[in-house]
Parts: sequence; structure tokens; C-alpha cells
Amino acid sequence: MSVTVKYFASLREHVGQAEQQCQVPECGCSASEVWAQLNASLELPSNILVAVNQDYASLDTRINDGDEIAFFPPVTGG
Amino acid sequence: MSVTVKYFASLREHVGQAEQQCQVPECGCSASEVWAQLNASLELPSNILVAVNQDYASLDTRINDGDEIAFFPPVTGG
Amino acid sequence: MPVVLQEFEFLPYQRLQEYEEQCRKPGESGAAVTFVGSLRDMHEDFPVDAMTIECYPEMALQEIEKVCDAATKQWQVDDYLIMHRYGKVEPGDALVLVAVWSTHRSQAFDACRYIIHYLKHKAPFWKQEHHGEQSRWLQGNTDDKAVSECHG
Amino acid sequence: MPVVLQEFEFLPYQRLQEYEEQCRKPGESGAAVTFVGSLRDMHEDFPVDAMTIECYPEMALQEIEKVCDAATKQWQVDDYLIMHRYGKVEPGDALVLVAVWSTHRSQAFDACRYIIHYLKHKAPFWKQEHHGEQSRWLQGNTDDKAVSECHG
Repeated sequence: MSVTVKYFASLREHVGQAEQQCQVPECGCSASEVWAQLNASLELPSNILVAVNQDYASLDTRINDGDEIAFFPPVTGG
Repeated sequence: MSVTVKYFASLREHVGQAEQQCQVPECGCSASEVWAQLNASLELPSNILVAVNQDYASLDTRINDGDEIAFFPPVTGG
Repeated sequence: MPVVLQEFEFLPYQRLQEYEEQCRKPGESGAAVTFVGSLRDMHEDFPVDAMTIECYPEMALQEIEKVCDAATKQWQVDDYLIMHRYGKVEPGDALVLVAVWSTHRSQAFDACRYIIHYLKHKAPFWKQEHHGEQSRWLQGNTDDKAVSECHG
Repeated sequence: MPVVLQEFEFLPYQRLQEYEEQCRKPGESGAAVTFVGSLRDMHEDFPVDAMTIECYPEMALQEIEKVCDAATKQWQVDDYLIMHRYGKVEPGDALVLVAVWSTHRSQAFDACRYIIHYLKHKAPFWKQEHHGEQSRWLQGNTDDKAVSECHG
């Protein structure tokens, strides 16, 4: 299946890119499995936040074809 | 002694005037005694507020020569 | 830290814009909280055409300054601007503006809320609502309960 | 009930003045509470020359609207206007504006404070402070504790 992955702020700098379009083999894998597949050499930061289709999600959230997955550090708006 | 007495809002209408310059015979009389002397026919309203020289005071506050005494109903600003 | 009593209409956000441009140092305060109270055209199902605000000006200024002093002792306040209208006002007109600048958001909220609360309870202003030929003095504070008497 | 993300400078009080003139019915709301957050030129003894605000725009809009929906369910809110800056900002620039109109003062205060609190904790914005050649991402929220790392 095909997914879009986005990275923001310090995590974007850490990963070295803002957005990836990519193929994930199995349907129903989790957000953390998507991370592991794309960033095998980078450990998942402990305070990371995940959004799936612009909604807060967890690392265990199951990903479907066409989903937009975002990884980012704690927010500091306002 | 000579004092200035002011009335505001509904109390001003009730008394029928905004300000009186007047002579009070004895020094050291209280604010309520000043009221009684000036408004003998009008009972002191129960929720009345008193200020002496632009500071909240009580009906028992002693009045001195030259003081400005104000009587008014509860405030409703803002 | 101005406190202004004003008989003429004022546009609170225009005044704030001017005040920030003329009197505030850009970058000093991270937070500003503002309260604007305006005259509604309806009060407890009583339509309001206009209002007269009476005040005891010398005492009102002093009482507002006392309230602001108490707020600045309790919270970190960089600056404040207080305006209060008196005289004849129309629905939609601003009656009161309380603006507080602080380094911290929570301090600005607390101080602003404190000032407007005590201003309403301590500053000698009285409101008389008008509707057609009728007028009534508001008794007690609007956020408490307004018990009122009508007279033609 | 607009929520606006904006890359260019905005003058919060000018916008409020315009918004009231164009979009608010005079006499409808008795109370308006406004929070404006601005960039300070100093943060924990670290001088700030500028800041970059990064955002995830589609999600930020949705999250702010969710927070506002929650506020309007809890309090009586006539209207609100939310603006959030992103991109490069200078000290003194407004970062965020939260304005709430209500019939009642306490409702306006509570709703405004709720919205800015949850906006800060939920809306996907990230701040990077700049000073000379140095930059640092702020971590966690400014009214919580900012733990930060510097990199040249």
C-alpha cells in the first residue's frame, strides 16, 4: 500500500526530510512499523507524537492505503 | 464646621439634589448624623454606601471640618 | 499605566492599537489580555435603547487605581490600560476596557479578571437603562443579579 | 467564527476593530475577552532576534476548530476569532490572537483561557528561536517548562 509520511520541526531535521511518498508492503501495519521501515537506522524518539490523516493517533494505530502519517515532537504553539 | 455632601444616582433623585454645602454644628459627628440633620424627613436607605473624601467609609465615620461626604446606592460599573 | 474616564465614545481596539504603537516597547510583554464590556441592546428581556452612566469621577479614578495597585502586587504586570465611559451611551458602545500586559499568560488573565471584577464592585458608577419613555437604575452588579425598579 | 493561519504580520487590535465593524452585530455581546501572544525579545535570559514558527497547516486548523467547538459546548460563546502566525517572526510581532465574544464576562474569560491553553497543547506548531548564528527548537510549552537544546 502507498502512504505519505511527514516529519516536522526538530524531527524533520533529524530525519533529514520533510515528506516521503512510499510503499509499505503489508496492509494493517502500525505507525511505528512504518517508522521502522523508513528509518531503520534511527531510533524512534521517546516523546514523539503521531498523527494519521491529521488526527492525533498512537504508534499502534493501524495504517491503511492512502493514509497520511505525521511524526513530530511535542507542540509549542500559541 | 462646614462640609460638602454629595448624592448620586437613584439616591440623588430621591433626595432631590446632587450636592449641598452646609454647616454642621458639632465637630466629630458621624456620617449618619450628617444625613439625619440634612434629610430629617427621609429615612436612610438600608443599602446606602458612604464615602468620606473619596474613600469608602461607614455611617459611623467621624466627620471633620471641610470633609466631602458622599451617599450613594450600590455601584454598578463596568 | 493610564486610567481614563471618558464621556465620549471610544473604539477600544483602535485605542489599544494606538497605545501599543505609542507607549509599549515591542518585545517586552509576551502576553496581553483584554476585557471589553459593551452595552447590549437587550437586558433580561428588557430592550435597551440607551444608557446613562453616572459617576463620581475623583473617587472612581482613585478606586480603579487602588484595584490596579492590588493586582500589580499580586501578579507580574508590565502595564495596564483602563478606560471607562460615562454619560449617555448607545447599544454596541464600549463601556469599559481593561487591558493587562504581562510576561506570562496566566498572570495577564488573572490580573485582568481581578481588575474588572473589583472595578465593577468598587468603582462608583451607576447605570440607568432607557427604553422609550421608561428608565430604570440597575441595582447591584450585572454578573450578580440585577434587581431593578421602573419609573416612567 | 473564523480561524486564520497567516504567514504575514498582523496587527491584532486592528484586525479586531475591522472584525467588529464588519462581522459583529453591535449590541449583541456584552463581553469580549482577548488574548494576544507576542514574541518577546528575551526568553530565559536568551536574547531572541527572531523566531521561525513551523506548522502542519491542515491539522492545525482542525485542531484549533476542535478546541473552539469544545469551548462553545462548555460556555455560552456568541463568536470567536482565532489567528495564528507562522513563518519568520520578529520580536514584538503578534504570534496568536484568541478573541471570544459572549453575553457574560465570566463565560468569555473561561472560554478564551480554555482555547489558548488547548491551542498551545494540541495545535501542531513548533517554535525555533534565533539569536545570531544560533537556533534552538523550543521543547514543550512556554508556560510549562521550556527545555531546549542549542545547535549552531
